[in-house]
Amino acid sequence: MPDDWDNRDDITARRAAEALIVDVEGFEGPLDLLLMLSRSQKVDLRRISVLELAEQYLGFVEKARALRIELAADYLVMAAWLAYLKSRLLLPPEPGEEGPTGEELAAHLAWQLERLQAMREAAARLMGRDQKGRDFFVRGQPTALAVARKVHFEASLLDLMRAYARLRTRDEFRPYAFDRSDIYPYEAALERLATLVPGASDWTALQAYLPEGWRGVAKRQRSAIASTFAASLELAKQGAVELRQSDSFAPLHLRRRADGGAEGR
Amino acid sequence: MTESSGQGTRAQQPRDAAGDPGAEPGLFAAPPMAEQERMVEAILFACAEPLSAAQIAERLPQGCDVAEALAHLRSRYAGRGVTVVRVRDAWALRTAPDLGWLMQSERVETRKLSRAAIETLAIIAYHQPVTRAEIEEIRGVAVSRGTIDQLLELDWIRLGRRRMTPGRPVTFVVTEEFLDHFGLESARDLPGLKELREAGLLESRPLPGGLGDEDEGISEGQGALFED
Amino acid sequence: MTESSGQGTRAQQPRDAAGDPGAEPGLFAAPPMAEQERMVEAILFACAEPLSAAQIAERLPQGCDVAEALAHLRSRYAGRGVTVVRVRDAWALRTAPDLGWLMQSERVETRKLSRAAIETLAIIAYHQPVTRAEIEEIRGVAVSRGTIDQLLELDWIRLGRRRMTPGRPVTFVVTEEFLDHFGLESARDLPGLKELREAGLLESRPLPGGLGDEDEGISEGQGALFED
Repeated sequence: MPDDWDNRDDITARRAAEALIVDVEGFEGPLDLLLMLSRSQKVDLRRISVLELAEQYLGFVEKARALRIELAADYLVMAAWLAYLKSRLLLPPEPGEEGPTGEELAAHLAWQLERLQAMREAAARLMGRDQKGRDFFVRGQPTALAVARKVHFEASLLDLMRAYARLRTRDEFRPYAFDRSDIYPYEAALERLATLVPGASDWTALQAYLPEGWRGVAKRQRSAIASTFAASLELAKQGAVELRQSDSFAPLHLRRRADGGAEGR
Repeated sequence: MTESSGQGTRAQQPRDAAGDPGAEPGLFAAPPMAEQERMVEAILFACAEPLSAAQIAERLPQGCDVAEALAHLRSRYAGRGVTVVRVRDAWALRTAPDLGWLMQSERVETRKLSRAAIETLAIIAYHQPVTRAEIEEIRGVAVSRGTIDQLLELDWIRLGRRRMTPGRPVTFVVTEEFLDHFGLESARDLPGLKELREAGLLESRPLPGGLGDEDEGISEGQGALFED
Repeated sequence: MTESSGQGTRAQQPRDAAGDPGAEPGLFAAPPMAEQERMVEAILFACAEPLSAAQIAERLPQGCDVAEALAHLRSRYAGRGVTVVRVRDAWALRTAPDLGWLMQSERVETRKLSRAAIETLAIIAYHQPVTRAEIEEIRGVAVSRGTIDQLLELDWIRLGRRRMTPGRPVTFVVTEEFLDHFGLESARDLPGLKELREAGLLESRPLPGGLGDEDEGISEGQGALFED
């Protein structure tokens, strides 16, 4: 094909083709280029020779290669497709071959070019119409239609009363939160009890071991008893103390284990 | 387009001649009066400023009689929804003064009062006269100026007497309009807590999520602004 | 937004009567037609944007026949320097296009649109609703983001409904502003639309034997090229 191209005696066509190559940046993609090339056939797009067009395009790509002009990938994709199309157009179809004929593919390409051309013309006609701000005008001093926005606030007596009720009863419904200040931690109880145990040679009520400031106030005392009790169980398990309770719910007593926990229970 | 050629013609030739209408009268014959009137109409319509007769003439082909075209236009628009008015030495198209009300459209939007506003209003109603600090104490959050303003604007609250305490803070009371809106004879008719509870109004306690705090957050520092 | 509430106000009093002209005819009688026409004239004059009949009606006393008033107004302004134009279902006053050259100083210089933008606009107008992939297929080249952005910014195109095909691509359609700008009553009035349609140039024809023209989703970049 390149040879065909070079052998053409139509010098103007060659010049045009070279100009095309130089201008390749100016094309909006391969379809645009094809449309431009198709003009050289000087026929209605409906009667265009797609074969000839394909050859022109492929020649263009060859030429660009020879001139070491880099073409964007989509130009090459189109070239590959056109080469395929050309072979379909030139070679008789294999018997039993599936798919569209070369003519169908060619017709589609011609239709695409025609459509692109039609859209170009439509765009030109559109831009040639009278345009606002150029050919016709809106009122120069539009009185923005004033919109007095009046907001009517709605509130019923019920809303009012509910709001008040909500406010006044807020404290009754304080969400539950752990109040750390009234919690006597188990770790603290264990540490405290462990230090006191060596002196506890006699049975002493568990309550006696509660820390200062944790007696009297019910909430705090309960927490201190619970932690101290848990600590006493831990110490009993370690064999450091013995526990005694005379009856259910009777006071719990504890003392140091005489043998220091050497023997099992 | 028409315009490029049109204006080209215009600018060049006729200006000089316009100054001297007697000269070469036939060469650049002015358009017919009906056309001149149309032109003046379009110019006045499109122009942002009122234009003097001279300014209009400048835009028209030469040989036009602006005064006559204006007179025609004026009578054509007489009594219409749009009229030709004279503004000092200039001319403009304006909507007829008697139709100004059409340009004002009032949109009434119904909106729910914000939670902050309704709570503030409730506190004022139940505790009036009440100071802003007291309202804040009861609500447990600052009361934004916007909230108070809104209630004042709605004419549901007004300023009461200043409290005779240090700083002489203003107090708020509810208005007649408030009583009227909420269908109350007096603020004393508002049910008390016990009655609210009995009426089951307190059971809706756990607030649906999200209902809270809409504008309470905004109420940051501008409390200070309000002190007057 | 505003309409509904606006209607609300108006609705209070007279709408009911309007629906049933027989009822209490004297109470809320609509103004005489000449007056209605004046009112519509004033409203259209005041507003730079096209107004729908409903928007006009909202501003008029109830019982007015906007359509009739508009018809009278249109014929009154026919051939004048200012005319009543229709944009879809809306109406506006515009200077007559043949007088554009008089308004050269009012001309708004618009940014020059690129060829890509103009073609893309035309494709959207003639093929709407159209996906980006379809635009790319027609132009044979990827649509740059700036092109679409520019058209959106001019308010000449907007997003249409998503196409119910895999990937649910967005579509583009032209706006009322586009129609107004190009002096079109509707997209059906686009020049040459009928001929293009008859020539089959507005249909989408898959490439014979092509693989899946369905996936518009993949057609990012030059994949769009002839992919179907």
